[in-house]
Amino acid sequence: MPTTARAPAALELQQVSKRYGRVVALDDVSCAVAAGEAVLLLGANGAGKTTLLRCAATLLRPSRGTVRIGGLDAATHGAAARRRLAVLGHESFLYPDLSAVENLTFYARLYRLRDGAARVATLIDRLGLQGWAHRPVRALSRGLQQRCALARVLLHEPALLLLDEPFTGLDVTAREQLCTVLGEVHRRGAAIVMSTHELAIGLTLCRRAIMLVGGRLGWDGSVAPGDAAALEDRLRGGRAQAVA
Amino acid sequence: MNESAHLEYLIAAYAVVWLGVLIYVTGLARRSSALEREVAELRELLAKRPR
Amino acid sequence: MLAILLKDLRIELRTKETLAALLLLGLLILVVLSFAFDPMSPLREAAAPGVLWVAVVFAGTLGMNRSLLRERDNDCLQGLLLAPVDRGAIFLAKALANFLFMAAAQVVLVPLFVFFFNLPLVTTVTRLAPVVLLGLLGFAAVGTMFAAVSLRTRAREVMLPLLMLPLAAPLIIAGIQASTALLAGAPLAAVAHWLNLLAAFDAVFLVVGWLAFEYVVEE
Amino acid sequence: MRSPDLTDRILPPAVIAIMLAALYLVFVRVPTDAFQGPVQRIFYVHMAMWLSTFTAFAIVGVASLLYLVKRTPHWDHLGRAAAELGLLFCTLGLATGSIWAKPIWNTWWTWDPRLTLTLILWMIYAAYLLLRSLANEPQQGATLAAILGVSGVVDLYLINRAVYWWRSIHPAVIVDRQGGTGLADPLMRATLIVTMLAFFLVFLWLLRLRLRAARLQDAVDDLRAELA
Repeated sequence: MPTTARAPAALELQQVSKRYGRVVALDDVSCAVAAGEAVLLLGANGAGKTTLLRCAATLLRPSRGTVRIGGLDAATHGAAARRRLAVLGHESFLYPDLSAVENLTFYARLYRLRDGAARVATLIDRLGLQGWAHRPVRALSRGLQQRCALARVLLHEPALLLLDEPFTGLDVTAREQLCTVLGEVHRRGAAIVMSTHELAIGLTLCRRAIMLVGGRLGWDGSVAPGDAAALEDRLRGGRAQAVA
Repeated sequence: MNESAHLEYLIAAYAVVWLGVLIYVTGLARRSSALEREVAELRELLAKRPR
Repeated sequence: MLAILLKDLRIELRTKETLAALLLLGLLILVVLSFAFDPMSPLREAAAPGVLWVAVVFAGTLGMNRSLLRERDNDCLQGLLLAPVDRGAIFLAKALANFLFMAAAQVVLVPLFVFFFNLPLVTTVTRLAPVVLLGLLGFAAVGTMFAAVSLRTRAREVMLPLLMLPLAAPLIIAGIQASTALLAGAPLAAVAHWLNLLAAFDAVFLVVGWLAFEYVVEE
Repeated sequence: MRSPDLTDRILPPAVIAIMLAALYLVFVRVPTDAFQGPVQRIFYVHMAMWLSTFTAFAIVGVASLLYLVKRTPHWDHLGRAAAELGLLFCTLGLATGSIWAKPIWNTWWTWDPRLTLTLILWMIYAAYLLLRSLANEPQQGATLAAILGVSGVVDLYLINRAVYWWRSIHPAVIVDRQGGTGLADPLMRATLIVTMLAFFLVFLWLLRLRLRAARLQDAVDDLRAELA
């Protein structure tokens, strides 16, 4: 996957390995996600999906190999690389004692956004959080907290969105809303790397899938919305063969 | 300066030092030999069960 | 970096957890230590600075554990680590926040100390202020770093004092010695060497914290 | 490292030879101190413990720094082994110090600056080893211990200053840092040097044994992982 001449790859992993003592979480993984591309990250539990996402988010330092975000090497330009990416995981990263607005204003200041207040306001409206904006996050439901977390992720308009099982624990309406918002962000040019077990929803967004098998790159190819079943049995089988 | 009383202290001091070193060395030696035995056993197991 | 500090202050003003903990613990230790001295004996006067510093040190140690807990729920620490800020700045913000909380607690504790040991209020406060503040800064620096370290061990509460207090020995010795001299009326110049030691301790552990925090938080 | 078998061959006999010489000098040849009588001979072994303790803690500091930078297991092993031995010699140093203080000043513990410094260091390195055992994962424990190792060495000078200013009274006979060894007789000085060298070699020898044990432990873990 050569980096397109126009813009550096949103995310590029070169021979990335990660060892915890003797346990090898990632083994010599190389792949690239072009600017604006949406990729589905597949693999059984413990295959290294979360480790890969955390290395991409500069939260984890790879034992070997380099991680580049928008052309910036994460090891040397960590701070600048982090300005370009955002992570949405199970946890919301929001302070329970602060309200949604206070949390978002804090993150706007942390990312040193000049028009912070305006962005917070538009995101609150866009995600329908007006009613709960001033109540402490502690008091909000899981679905609402996830929406606030989504607002936090979109605040600094990242070029790369890293999503680790974003749909778990959400009800149907929350899932649909998350899916539509991700679709909008993707259409506006943000690259997405999403690890999820809900293949059906994932395939509506992503045209390409990468499968990790035991920490190694098992398979990397394009996928169409109808391939959910085929991907399902590949996951169980874990064999690397071409899809349709 | 009552000479005799102090000799026990002198002996005690050197005894403490030697005891300390001795205890540590025996502990270390026992641990090392146990590890060596374990390495030998594991190697044997590995050899018997070729991949 | 300022954003993190302001955020901590805002949360603290709302919940007042750490401040309450520091105050009550300080008061408790002051009272318990007072039992150690027969109220009538002259020894009580001589031990006054020691009692104050022991209260400051132990209340600070127990309060310090609280400061990083705030980042644990909802995994907010990762939120900070994802910010386009280098990890040393997060350490400095947390250390300054801890310093301010402990200083705020002293605003109440020192008058109480004066009340228990019936010392002249104004002169004691003005004399002790520089020493206590310098001491608290160093304490916040070494405390914040090792609170982060002890968070990653199984026995968190026990680990922090064990890691921090031996290293803080020079701070405690300098603090008590300088306070004793100052309370006995010595001019500031007479304790200059103790103050320099405190300042050096602050500088050393603010720098070590800045550099080492990256390794403390990494997986 | 140097060729292992050569050192392994010459080190043990050398240690035994020098140790015998030291014992011979201490118990037979060296003149008895005029004021303290024979008990003054504890001084030689006490100082020997002091040297090994400080070398050990310096090694811990350097090994910790290198481990943080390089992340190779070797520096982690060295740091741990040096800390363990540092603690051992530190304990023996404190013991001999107090055994010596009893007949001279009739108290088991004196807040002599050097003894206080040794006590504080003892606590730091006890915490170092405890930290390693209580960390959530061994690899994390190594990093956290390395940070304490570096902080300990960096803090050393500050503790030293604080303790010396705090306890500025200083018994003449014990070695004061600035001056010479405070020993008049050249034979006494020679005995001191030989004893210190003897115990220093014991320290190095134990360090090598401890490192070998650490490598063996790694080998066992590797084999076990392979078998799993």
